[in-house]
Amino acid sequence: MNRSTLLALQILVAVIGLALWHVLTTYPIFGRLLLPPFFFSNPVEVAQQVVKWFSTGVIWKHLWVTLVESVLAFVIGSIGGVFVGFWFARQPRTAAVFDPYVKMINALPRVVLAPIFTLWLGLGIWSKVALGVTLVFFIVFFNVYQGIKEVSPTVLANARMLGMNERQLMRHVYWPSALSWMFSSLHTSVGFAVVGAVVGEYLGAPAGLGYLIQQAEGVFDVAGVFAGMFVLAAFVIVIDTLVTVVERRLLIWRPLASESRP
Amino acid sequence: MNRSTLLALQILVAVIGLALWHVLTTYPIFGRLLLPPFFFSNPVEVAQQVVKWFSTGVIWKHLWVTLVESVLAFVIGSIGGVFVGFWFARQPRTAAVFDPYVKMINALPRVVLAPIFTLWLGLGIWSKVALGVTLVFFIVFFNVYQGIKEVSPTVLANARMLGMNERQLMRHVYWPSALSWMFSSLHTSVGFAVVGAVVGEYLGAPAGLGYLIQQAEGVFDVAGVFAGMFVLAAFVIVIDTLVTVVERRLLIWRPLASESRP
Amino acid sequence: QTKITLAVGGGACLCYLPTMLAKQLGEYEKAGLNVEVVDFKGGSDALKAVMGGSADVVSGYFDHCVNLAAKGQALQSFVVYDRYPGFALVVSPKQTGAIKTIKDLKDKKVGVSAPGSSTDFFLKYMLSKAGVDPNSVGVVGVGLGATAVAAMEQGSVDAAIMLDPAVTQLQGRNKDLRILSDTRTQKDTMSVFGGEYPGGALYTRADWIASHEKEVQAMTNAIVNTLKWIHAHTPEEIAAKMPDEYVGKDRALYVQALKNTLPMYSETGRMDPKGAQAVLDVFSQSSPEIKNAKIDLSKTYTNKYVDQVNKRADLKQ
Amino acid sequence: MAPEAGNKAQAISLKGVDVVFRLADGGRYRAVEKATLDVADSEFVAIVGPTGCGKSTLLNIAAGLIQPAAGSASIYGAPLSDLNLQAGYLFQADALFPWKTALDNVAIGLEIAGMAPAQAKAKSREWLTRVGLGAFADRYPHMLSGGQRKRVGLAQVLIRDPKILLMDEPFGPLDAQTRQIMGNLLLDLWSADRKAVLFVTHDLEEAIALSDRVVIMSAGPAARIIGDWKVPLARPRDIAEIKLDRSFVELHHEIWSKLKDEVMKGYAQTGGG
Amino acid sequence: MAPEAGNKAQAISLKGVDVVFRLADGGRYRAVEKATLDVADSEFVAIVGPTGCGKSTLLNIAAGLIQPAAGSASIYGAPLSDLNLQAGYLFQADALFPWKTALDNVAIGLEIAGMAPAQAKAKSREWLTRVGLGAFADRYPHMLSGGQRKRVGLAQVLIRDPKILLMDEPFGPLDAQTRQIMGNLLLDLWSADRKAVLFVTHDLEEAIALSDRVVIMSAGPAARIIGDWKVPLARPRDIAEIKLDRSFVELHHEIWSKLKDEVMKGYAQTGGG
Ligand SMILES: Nc1ncnc2c1ncn2[C@@H]1O[C@H](COP(=O)(O)OP(=O)(O)OP(=O)(O)O)[C@@H](O)[C@H]1O
Ligand SMILES: Nc1ncnc2c1ncn2[C@@H]1O[C@H](COP(=O)(O)OP(=O)(O)OP(=O)(O)O)[C@@H](O)[C@H]1O
Ligand SMILES: [Mg+2]
Ligand SMILES: [Mg+2]
Repeated sequence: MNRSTLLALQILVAVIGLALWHVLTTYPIFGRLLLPPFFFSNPVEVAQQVVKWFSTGVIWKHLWVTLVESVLAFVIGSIGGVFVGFWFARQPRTAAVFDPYVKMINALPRVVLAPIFTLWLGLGIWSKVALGVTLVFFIVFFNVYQGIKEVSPTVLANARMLGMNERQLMRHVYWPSALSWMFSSLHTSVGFAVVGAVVGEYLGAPAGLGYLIQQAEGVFDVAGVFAGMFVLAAFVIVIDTLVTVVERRLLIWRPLASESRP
Repeated sequence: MNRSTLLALQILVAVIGLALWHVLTTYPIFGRLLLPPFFFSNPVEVAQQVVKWFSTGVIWKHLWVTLVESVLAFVIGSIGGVFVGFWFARQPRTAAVFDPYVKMINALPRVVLAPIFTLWLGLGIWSKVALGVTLVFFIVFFNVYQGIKEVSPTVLANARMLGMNERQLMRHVYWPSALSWMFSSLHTSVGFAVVGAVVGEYLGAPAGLGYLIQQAEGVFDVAGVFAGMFVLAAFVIVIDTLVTVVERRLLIWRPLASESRP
Repeated sequence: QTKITLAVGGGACLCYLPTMLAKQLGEYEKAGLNVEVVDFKGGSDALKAVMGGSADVVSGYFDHCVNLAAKGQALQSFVVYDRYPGFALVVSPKQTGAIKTIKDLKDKKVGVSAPGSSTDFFLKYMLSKAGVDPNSVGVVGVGLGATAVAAMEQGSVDAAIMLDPAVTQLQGRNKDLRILSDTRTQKDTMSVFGGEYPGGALYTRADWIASHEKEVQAMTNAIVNTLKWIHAHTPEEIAAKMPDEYVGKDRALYVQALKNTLPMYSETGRMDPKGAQAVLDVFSQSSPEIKNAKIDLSKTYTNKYVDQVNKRADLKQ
Repeated sequence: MAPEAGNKAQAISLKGVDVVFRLADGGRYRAVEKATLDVADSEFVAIVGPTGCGKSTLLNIAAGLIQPAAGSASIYGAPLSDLNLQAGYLFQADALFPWKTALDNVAIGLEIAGMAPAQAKAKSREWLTRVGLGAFADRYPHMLSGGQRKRVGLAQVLIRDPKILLMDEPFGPLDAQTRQIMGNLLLDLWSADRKAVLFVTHDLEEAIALSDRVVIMSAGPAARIIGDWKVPLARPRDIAEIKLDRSFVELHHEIWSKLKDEVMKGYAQTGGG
Repeated sequence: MAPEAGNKAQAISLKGVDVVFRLADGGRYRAVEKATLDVADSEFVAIVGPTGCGKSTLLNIAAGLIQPAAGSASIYGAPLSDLNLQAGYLFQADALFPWKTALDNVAIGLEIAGMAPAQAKAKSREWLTRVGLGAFADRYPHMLSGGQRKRVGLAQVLIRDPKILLMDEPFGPLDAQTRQIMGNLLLDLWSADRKAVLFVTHDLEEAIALSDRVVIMSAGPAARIIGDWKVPLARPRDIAEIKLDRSFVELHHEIWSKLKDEVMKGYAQTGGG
């Protein structure tokens, strides 16, 4: 499938989705609206809202705030997850001791922790970043941890026999071998970084897409809520594309599925 | 490290953690309390609260509700993630077309979707399950998808030459090969299933641990909030242990790290 | 100009309108303040931001001051802009026929914004006043916004305590909506509490007030002026002043809600001591902790700054 | 389905096959050029050639696992567009299922084809015994030695009794003695219901001892088939004895001298010094 | 650090080594029993034995990768408790780093030891040329043939110039001609600065042609070392020619007859039929 067919199909899906949405929010089926516009708005209004935000320019400030928060959450969370993942994988004793605590912390509802983040980090972007980090960190951590444990024993033995010390093993063996695990988790966590930032804003903030969404929700402006979510989603696609580009670059050594020789 | 040493060390960590918490919430350091009790309560009060809940028995009902929600979210989300992951991995065209949409949906802040879940599923357990599912699903999905793509090309070619059809490939090759990826994601998602359930309850529910926590929060009873989170965390450890048992059983074929021969 | 961070617990609620309006009217600036308004999901989150020192002043319900006094935290309100609480006890459209009085709520499910919140206490107070055992009623947290509307329309709850604009929103969608008690009005407030009942107020830590007299006075001036402005203008004029994100798409609805809510705004900003007592009564009703605490109500509010404004106004005249 | 074995079509027929690989830097590597090779039904053909010349690649083409850049492959007269499901392929690399025991690895081919598991297990136990691994049925692959894994792979392919056998250095990691036992096993099977066999090996003696024809390839890049000898030895053969036969020694010498040049050439071409 | 090579200690010394593996079902498998083997400094020892007898296991013991259940291993007189970092080990299975090109795979050993990357690359290019892969420097392992991968592995180990060489079927997937070239390469290196070499092969001729001593193992389970022959051939040798030497042929015959019995025994023991 070449690029333009793919794009055409993707657009087709979007068009069908939007059409369905429009129909279901506008025309009653079996006597009732399947998607009451009070809760689902409709594509036209949402589009108008988006256009308005961009044409008046109000959106930029909010988008920028959310962008900064998400990127920071993503970067800090991933780096943290990678480091701790590596550390745990290489220190099985430490890992065994702390394992239950890591899992406990992963289970804490972040929403409840929001006031504590505000206490420590103030009302600026950092408390939102912290919320995002607590989501991203665990996703990356668990994958990196597992990824390192999956290193081929033969390759590892070879590396050790070649005289690599722990640091060199990290760099030349564990890291490249865990990369595909890491990238898999990064695709998940791009989304979660944004969710963290937006939820943080939603819980209390002076600006950002989450703030916009909350305002809209407060006045029952569903179109605004959906518009906010769309902008958000579009924006995640952009970040994710960047991740994919880096991934392609770093994983160039793998056989492509199509040419994989037995 | 044998089992009892491990347990002893784990308990030691817990004791140190609790002691630190106690000291920092009780005795000022450099003239101020590092963890103001208004935000952090203190271990004694939290313990009292937990004991009270269990001795009066109020907790059971809430715990049960949350348990049911989390387990349902976990099971439905994982099964969904596994299926869609498989499907995408085996239908690269479909995957390419829907890829951006999946990523978009993953980036929607679930908290904002709560009214829609309420509308569709009411205030009972199902709206919480839905919230949990939207978290668990993506974590499992991305990992299973990647896991299937990582199947060794030689093993795959062998299986195809042995005459396996798509279904048999699933069962005998992709599934066992993706298992360690899946389990890695399950460890992450156990926590997220519970978070989903609790956040759902927190947004509107007649019962559950999230309800308890919110009630405590409403009257500024931090001890109650922390007690709720502790019960929650303990409870995640239990579910996670079950996952680990299943994992050990299913991955019995792998070389143990200790005995891995080159 | 001094920078003040003002934490609001859900700015979209009309009950907090004076805080935003003051900003729109430029009253804070006139008083020499640079106020940043930070919007929180709920009143208790806003309060925590102030307790933790990341915000300076809360714009929220006065009852938190009483609530925290029981916990030994000294919070003090210095200007009250809502004289009625603005809660409405609304019956789900699906139950309009079945539930006619508060008594009918026995053994039913009733929504509040969150368990443990002011709406929860208010509900329990109303129930016991009507002779219904509060424990016989299932309390469900449904939030204040669309979730609450969805729950009501779905019939997931049989009734709920709601605030504006949700009440008006629901009224707009269900013409014969039954409201059992509407404390947006003087009549119902009087009949429930026997006097005014302070809702939204500006409050903060007592020590902050003591050390920032100038700022507190300035904020008080701004709010009192805003209250005066409100009562001198029509809902349409007020709505015109509010920024789009607070008004939303449906301006007519907003104006309608504002019309319903207007009487609720205080004219003077003063705390009625009887109102403070009413708050204590409401909370004592269902919280033994508050009931048993020796709370000195007079410490939870001060009219000093409001009186100062009015005095100056008198002088000018 | 391809026409039945009865007709005159060749079991495997490669015509002017070119194989081109894409490299990571975007370049292309022409591994095999104009390879033409026919394997008649019930013929045993061995391929010998310098390392890296393209033997495995040819087998992959015959298996339908890779597609030629030019030329065509057909199986029993039918052009091969997808996998060649009439063939059993023993890969050069390790290809056992790591999550199955030796027994299950062998049984899987039968189970897939619909045999009842109990019966498949019983047959597979028989086969493990045949390849000398009766006592290792319950081992996972990582607990087996290199030669043991290869033999499990052998059993896995042979138990299915495919019409065409593609074998890539099947006896590489085995000792000389075991090699002979396995060779005889293979010959027995083959003579029982004359399959078509395409057999890659580095051991020229083995190639001659087992096969009807020995094909040799030139060194890559653009490796070609540069020699094709009929083996004039009578069947049935005993591998251990036949090496003393005069025509064996002659043929060996003839092929060897040709091959030797080729290797030296390849060594120079691919940058050896 | 172990004492220097100058003293009288053996380079590798295994004394009464037992190796026991735990099986998945909790059982135990005694692979090697009471193996005693000394490799003197600058000695070239080949191990031959039936498939699955425990040759790789012995190498793993000498490398310090697995610990014996009984007995002891020492390197230059120092007991081996951790990895044997004086040894270079060419594994039987594929052990290249899949994410590094052939060039980087070879260079890595030097870079680790602290050589400047540019210099390491230059030396590694030289080595690739020596093993006949000069033109494949930029290939990732999955783009190489089996024999090419093995040769990259060989260069990876040899470039580091370790004092002890452990080689597990290093020439297995190579054609006879390339085998000889590689064998000569190895002998050249070894005679330049007499390393201790422990060399596993299935090719008895190769074993004799290359080594000072040939050790043969019995079939498993509980394999033992059952024979140890000094090779009475003069050095330097040319591998291709030496096979015609009389003493070569005699020794070959002697070891072969012993080995043959052993394989047949092993075949019966491990459940062959
Ligand atoms: N995926 C690939 N990309 C690029 N080149 C490849 C790829 N696969 C194989 N080659 C090249 O094609 C040539 C033939 O490879 P092939 O594996 O067929 O060799 P072979 O004859 O089986 O060698 P050996 O005896 O070493 O197994 C080699 O030079 C190899 O480097
Ligand atoms: N991890 C393990 N668990 C159980 N048994 C094992 C394990 N590793 C090896 N073995 C057994 O130990 C024996 C010796 O194995 P080893 O790999 O040393 O054989 P080898 O002599 O190298 O054989 P080959 O020539 O086939 O490579 C074999 O029977 C094998 O099945
Ligand atoms: Mg090959
Ligand atoms: Mg071996």
